[in-house]
Amino acid sequence: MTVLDQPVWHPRTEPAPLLPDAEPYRVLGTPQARTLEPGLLTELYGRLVRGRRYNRQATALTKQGRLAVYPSSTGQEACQIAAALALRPQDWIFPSYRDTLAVVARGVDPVQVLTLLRGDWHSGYDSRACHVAPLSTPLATQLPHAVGLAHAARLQGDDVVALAMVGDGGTSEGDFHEALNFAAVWRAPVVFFVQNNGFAISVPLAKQTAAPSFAHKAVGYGMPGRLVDGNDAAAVHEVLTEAVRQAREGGGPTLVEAVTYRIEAHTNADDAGRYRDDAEVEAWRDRDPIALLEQELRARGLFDESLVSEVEDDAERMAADLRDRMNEDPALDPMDLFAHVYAEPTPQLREQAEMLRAELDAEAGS
Amino acid sequence: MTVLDQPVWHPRTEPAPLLPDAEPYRVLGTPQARTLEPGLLTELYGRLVRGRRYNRQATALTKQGRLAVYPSSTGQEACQIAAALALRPQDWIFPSYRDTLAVVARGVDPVQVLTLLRGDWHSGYDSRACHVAPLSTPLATQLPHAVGLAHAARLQGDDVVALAMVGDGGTSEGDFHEALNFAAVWRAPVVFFVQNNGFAISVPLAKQTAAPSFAHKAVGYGMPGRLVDGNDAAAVHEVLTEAVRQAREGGGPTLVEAVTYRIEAHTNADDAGRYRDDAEVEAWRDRDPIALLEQELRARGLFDESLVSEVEDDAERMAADLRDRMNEDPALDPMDLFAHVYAEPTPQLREQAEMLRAELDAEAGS
Amino acid sequence: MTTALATARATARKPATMAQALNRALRDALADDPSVHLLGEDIGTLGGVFRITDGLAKEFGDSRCTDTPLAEAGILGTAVGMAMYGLRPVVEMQFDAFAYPAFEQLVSHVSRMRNRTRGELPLPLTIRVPYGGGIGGVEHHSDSSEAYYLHTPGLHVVTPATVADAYGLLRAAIASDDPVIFLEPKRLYWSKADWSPDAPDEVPGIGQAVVRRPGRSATLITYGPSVPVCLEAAEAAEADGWDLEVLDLRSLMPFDDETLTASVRRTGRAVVVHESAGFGGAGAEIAARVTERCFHHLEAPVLRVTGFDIPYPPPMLERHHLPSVDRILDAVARLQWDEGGA
Amino acid sequence: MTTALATARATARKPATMAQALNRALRDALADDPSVHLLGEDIGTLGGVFRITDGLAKEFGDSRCTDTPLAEAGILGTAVGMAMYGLRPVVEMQFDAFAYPAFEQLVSHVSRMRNRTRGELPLPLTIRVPYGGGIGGVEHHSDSSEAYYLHTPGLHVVTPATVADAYGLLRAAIASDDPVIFLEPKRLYWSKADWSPDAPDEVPGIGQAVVRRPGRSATLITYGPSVPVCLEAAEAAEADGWDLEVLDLRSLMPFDDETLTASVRRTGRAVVVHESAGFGGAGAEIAARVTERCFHHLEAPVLRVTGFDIPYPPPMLERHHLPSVDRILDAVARLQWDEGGA
Ligand SMILES: Cc1ncc(C[n+]2csc(CCOP(=O)(O)OP(=O)(O)O)c2C)c(N)n1
Ligand SMILES: Cc1ncc(C[n+]2csc(CCOP(=O)(O)OP(=O)(O)O)c2C)c(N)n1
Ligand SMILES: [Mg+2]
Ligand SMILES: [Mg+2]
Repeated sequence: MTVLDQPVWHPRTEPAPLLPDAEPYRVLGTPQARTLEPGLLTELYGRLVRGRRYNRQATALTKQGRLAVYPSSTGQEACQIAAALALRPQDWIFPSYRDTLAVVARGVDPVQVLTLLRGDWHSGYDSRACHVAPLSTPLATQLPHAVGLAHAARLQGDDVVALAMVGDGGTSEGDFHEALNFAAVWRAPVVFFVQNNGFAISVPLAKQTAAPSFAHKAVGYGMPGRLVDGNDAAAVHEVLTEAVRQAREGGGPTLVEAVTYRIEAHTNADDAGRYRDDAEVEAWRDRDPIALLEQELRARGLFDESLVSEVEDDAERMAADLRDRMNEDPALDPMDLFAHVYAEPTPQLREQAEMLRAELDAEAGS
Repeated sequence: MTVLDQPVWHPRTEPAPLLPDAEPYRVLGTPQARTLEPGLLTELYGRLVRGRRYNRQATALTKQGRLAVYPSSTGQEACQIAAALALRPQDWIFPSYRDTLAVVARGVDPVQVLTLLRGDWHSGYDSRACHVAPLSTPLATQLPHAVGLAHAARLQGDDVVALAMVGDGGTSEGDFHEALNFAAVWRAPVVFFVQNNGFAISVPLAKQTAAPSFAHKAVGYGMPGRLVDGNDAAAVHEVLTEAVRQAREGGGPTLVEAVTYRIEAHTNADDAGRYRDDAEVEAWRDRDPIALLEQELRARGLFDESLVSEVEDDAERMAADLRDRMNEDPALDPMDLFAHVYAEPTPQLREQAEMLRAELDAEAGS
Repeated sequence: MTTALATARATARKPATMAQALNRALRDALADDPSVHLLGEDIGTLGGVFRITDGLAKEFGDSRCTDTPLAEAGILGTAVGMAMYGLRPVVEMQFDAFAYPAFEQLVSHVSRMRNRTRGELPLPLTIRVPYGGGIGGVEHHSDSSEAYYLHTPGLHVVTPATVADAYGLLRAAIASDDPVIFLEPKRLYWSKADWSPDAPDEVPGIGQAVVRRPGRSATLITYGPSVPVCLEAAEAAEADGWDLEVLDLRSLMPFDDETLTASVRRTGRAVVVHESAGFGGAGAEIAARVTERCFHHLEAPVLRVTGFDIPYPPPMLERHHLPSVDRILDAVARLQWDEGGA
Repeated sequence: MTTALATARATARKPATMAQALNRALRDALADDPSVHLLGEDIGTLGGVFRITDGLAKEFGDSRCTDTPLAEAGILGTAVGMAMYGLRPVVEMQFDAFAYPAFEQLVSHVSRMRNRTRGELPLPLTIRVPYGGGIGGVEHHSDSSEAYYLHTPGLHVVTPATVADAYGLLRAAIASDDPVIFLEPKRLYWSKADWSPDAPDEVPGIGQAVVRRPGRSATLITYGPSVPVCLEAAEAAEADGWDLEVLDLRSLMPFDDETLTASVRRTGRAVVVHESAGFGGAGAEIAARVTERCFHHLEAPVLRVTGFDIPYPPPMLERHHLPSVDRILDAVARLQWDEGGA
């Protein structure tokens, strides 16, 4: 089936959307949580623990000089894991620099994921093969890409959803607005996922927006907006899965805001003590996404020694493997600088490559 | 009084805004209209008639080669006049290329207003003196200027409101989003005024947005949104005046959408027959802003011969004066090309100016 | 890489405008390749403000020739996503100055995606930008922005000056697996020539300059809207005894050093002509590299005739800004004819 | 227009970094002129990611040193409005590549507002842009974008290479009634010199190049982050018997033709050095205009040592991209010493 000959927009006559809920949607700790599959809860738990371990290991690698920089998603693991789990293999994810964990959870080799932050190349995995766009550094610029890709897939008659990730700060960029508008007008199968972690580097939410929530922005594009507790893995998982389903079924884009908190500094290079109190961080630890899951598992009698040790062994294995492989120096060929600028190097680049080749030969010879 | 030492943003704890009305706000033809001052009604009527005459005259000037191009606001006169009347002398207006009539209604010399479109210079009036920003051609780019100016005035303790005008098409630009967000976060005294005339050149509303209305976009910025019938001069006047008052009183920005219709082609150079039916245009003539006012005046017994002839004489005088003065060739000095690029010309520009001077002297001599 | 097939011409040549040739190039590309998709403002029902996409939405449907919302970064950004999925988007920017909102997408993504992903995500994207002045446009409608693009590694930048090149270069741009900035000289849209889309020897590849008029005294190096001006200057120069070669670059990146160097080595003198501001303009690069490569053949420094270093003037003054035949001849006269031989 | 007052130095010089000098310049400007307002991302409580605005929000309040929402076009666009009202905004773009979203505001408004309004609405705006590589930054954190700016009429473009110039040029930029792009070489932020803000002879005006090292054999023409590299090259060249002059442009627009021309006429040879891609870079303009003005004094073509025409490399490869002492010496060696005299 193809939609080639249908108009790709819909008329502006839909009923006015409802305002999103004023309070973030929660599942863990509510009666509804009791209906969740035990398998889902233990899987989420295992992945979150593993995710946190990954964040810890990556941060350690910066101290050992093995990573140029690392923006940790500690505290945001529920968002990261839920984003990966909500997607099917054919779906695409458009991550930003902080979303390495989501990409790893999707199954991409962690070493390849860290290529950008290690500094050996700009992107380390094959985007086409794993359906993961390169980690985006310029904020919000990846959002229109997600819309275009989802639109293209729909035009081709393919069942593909794009999940586009952005931070609270990134929502202020013009690209955020343009992407949401194009998606709504084209009714593209996209899910916009805002991780509101309270800060854009040092800038707190109150200086970023006066909106009641980012989910409320959906109203102005004529799309549904959902506000969810970003530390409640079950809730984020449910809301994203539902948004993906809706997109697949032709229901168009959804804007999801997950309210969470950046526990670490912006990156290892940042000093969060300059702009926020430890007390605030401590307060958020009470709503730690792993602790919330643990409570639920305990309440359901699913939390036991064997789960814990299995999960921790798994996390340690991943961490050890990551550490070992990141400690190897990547093999780099300076001539690659010229290899992929164009399909064929221009005469100008050929000249320049020759010059570098001669220098390298001289270096090697001397 | 100055706000210098207060934080210029407010926290994100306000109650969630209400959704704007689903139907545009109307006054003419409703019982409320009966309470309006007769003076206001006759003034609006006179100004609208004069405004339409101005549009007609300007269009005629394009045919005579006296204007390079003219984007007519015929059909949108109620919006244009109300925008001008809602402001006090110290307030600023940020018009786009279609808003020449609002600028004229504000009291700027019509010949100076047409400078851009005549082609003798890029802007013809003294913006600082009349508090009118240059007509903006790049869409939506003037909106952040309005926010910055209003913010600056507020920081200086001055009582100044900025009215920022944009079309339905312009709302899709990133600058629209960024301007509204800055205004909301800074609580700047700005009124954003969207004239939704159904088209961006040939592109109809349904391809521009999927929102229930542009007023609904206000929700996502945490500011009030108002939807108003743009052909009802009394309603637009009331809504804008109210929004300006609120901005003055520290209530922050408002987003106003006026639903109207572009009766003429995009400009004289455009052929609207390629993309819309005459029937649609005819249907909108039933809601002609001048006719709506006339009906109200008749109902109130205020519409008589003397009003009509006074108004028409006034409009004809304006038109004749405009025609006569636009028929004079503007005095141009090519050396002006170098006069205002910088406060002081660079050595490079001095060289280039000398070259042109020599050419002009040679031309004059030969 | 000219596809200069020596086949017989199938169709008789007929007078056509550059606008018509561009329209035909888009039509043929859409017909030949289902992955080609056009995006832009007013390109659908209206057929574009310059009518370059006239009739295409009707023939190929709204999904192949799409009127987008009014947001240039959004247009280019979504086109990037479409290209990532394997489509071949052709974007229209309505006017030169209205491409600036898309600058970040262009520089940070379009030009770098292939390199970023080691070739895994090439972006076969064409960005059509009507450019240049001389049409009496009000502010922001007459910019020449090529210098911004040619300085951005990862982009190709081409611009036709003839009806045949308009067709051939646009087909080549769309067929290219790299992003191409396709600059259309507005004031040549209505220029005419006898032309047939089926004449294959008229399909130039990207990266090849062409000698439009051979000559021995000096080389006028130019491109796009200034090509006809230079040809006119060369005609006029004959009266003064100068036999000027006119070289049309066609492609600013890749750059055809070979053709250019050969010409200037032969003539020993050169003037670069373009509309955009001279300071840091394309002419600076051209003059610098010609000098690097032809230093000992040069009888005089390479001179530049360009727009002034000012914002583009209002319509009533633009003629004073644009490179004119007289200014070109003045520059030729300053090529130190006393010291070297013509 | 140096304010080279011959007054006694009030304060002793102390070691200071360029970052400290910039911070001091902002502080003094805020203190001296209530119309100066700083805008940017993270410039308030944090003091900027490079700490250039450290302490200023605390000292002058949030309204004078404002953390804006995260939107560069919005920052520059609101700064334009503030300048229209008579303020003197100083904008920080967090990194070079993150200035691109503001490109339309820059080109279509910042550079043209004065001209558009015949001088009625000047925009006394300073745009601070940390630029250049060599700091191991990941993609988008090491661009050199000066060529885009210097080709945009209506902008001034300056870049300091020393601690004293950082202070003096930034004060001059903020005091200027025209918009100034103030390019801060990131990797020189932590470079140190003995310096006092009260030494008035160290306050250069905008538009003046300076000879950093006199020499007779050839001129190295450079600016910003490449100045120390050229000085090092000049030292190294002594061993080979070359006495190189090093010229720091400081201002790319306006351009100091006088100083440059005098130097090259004297030395007869020149190499231009900068980090950004060579094609269409600042070096093209410099080489072209030096050649136009010094043709008969040149023993060899002006050569360029620049970054390659590639997207900026990842940290582990950047050293292969940046102009190095060796590459500069290689270029010097190619200045045809056999044919002319040293
Ligand atoms: C266009 C752009 N401007 C500025 C930056 C510099 N920068 C990097 S991260 C960041 C803050 C982002 O905050 P947010 O979007 O909330 O994401 P978070 O870091 O909290 O995940 C900034 C300003 C950038 N990367 N891109
Ligand atoms: C940034 C930018 N992109 C494109 C254009 C070309 N253009 C001029 S008017 C117009 C349509 C504007 O529509 P709308 O905002 O609805 O205003 P209206 O003309 O209806 O008053 C377009 C696309 C422009 N002026 N600026
Ligand atoms: Mg954040
Ligand atoms: Mg409109």
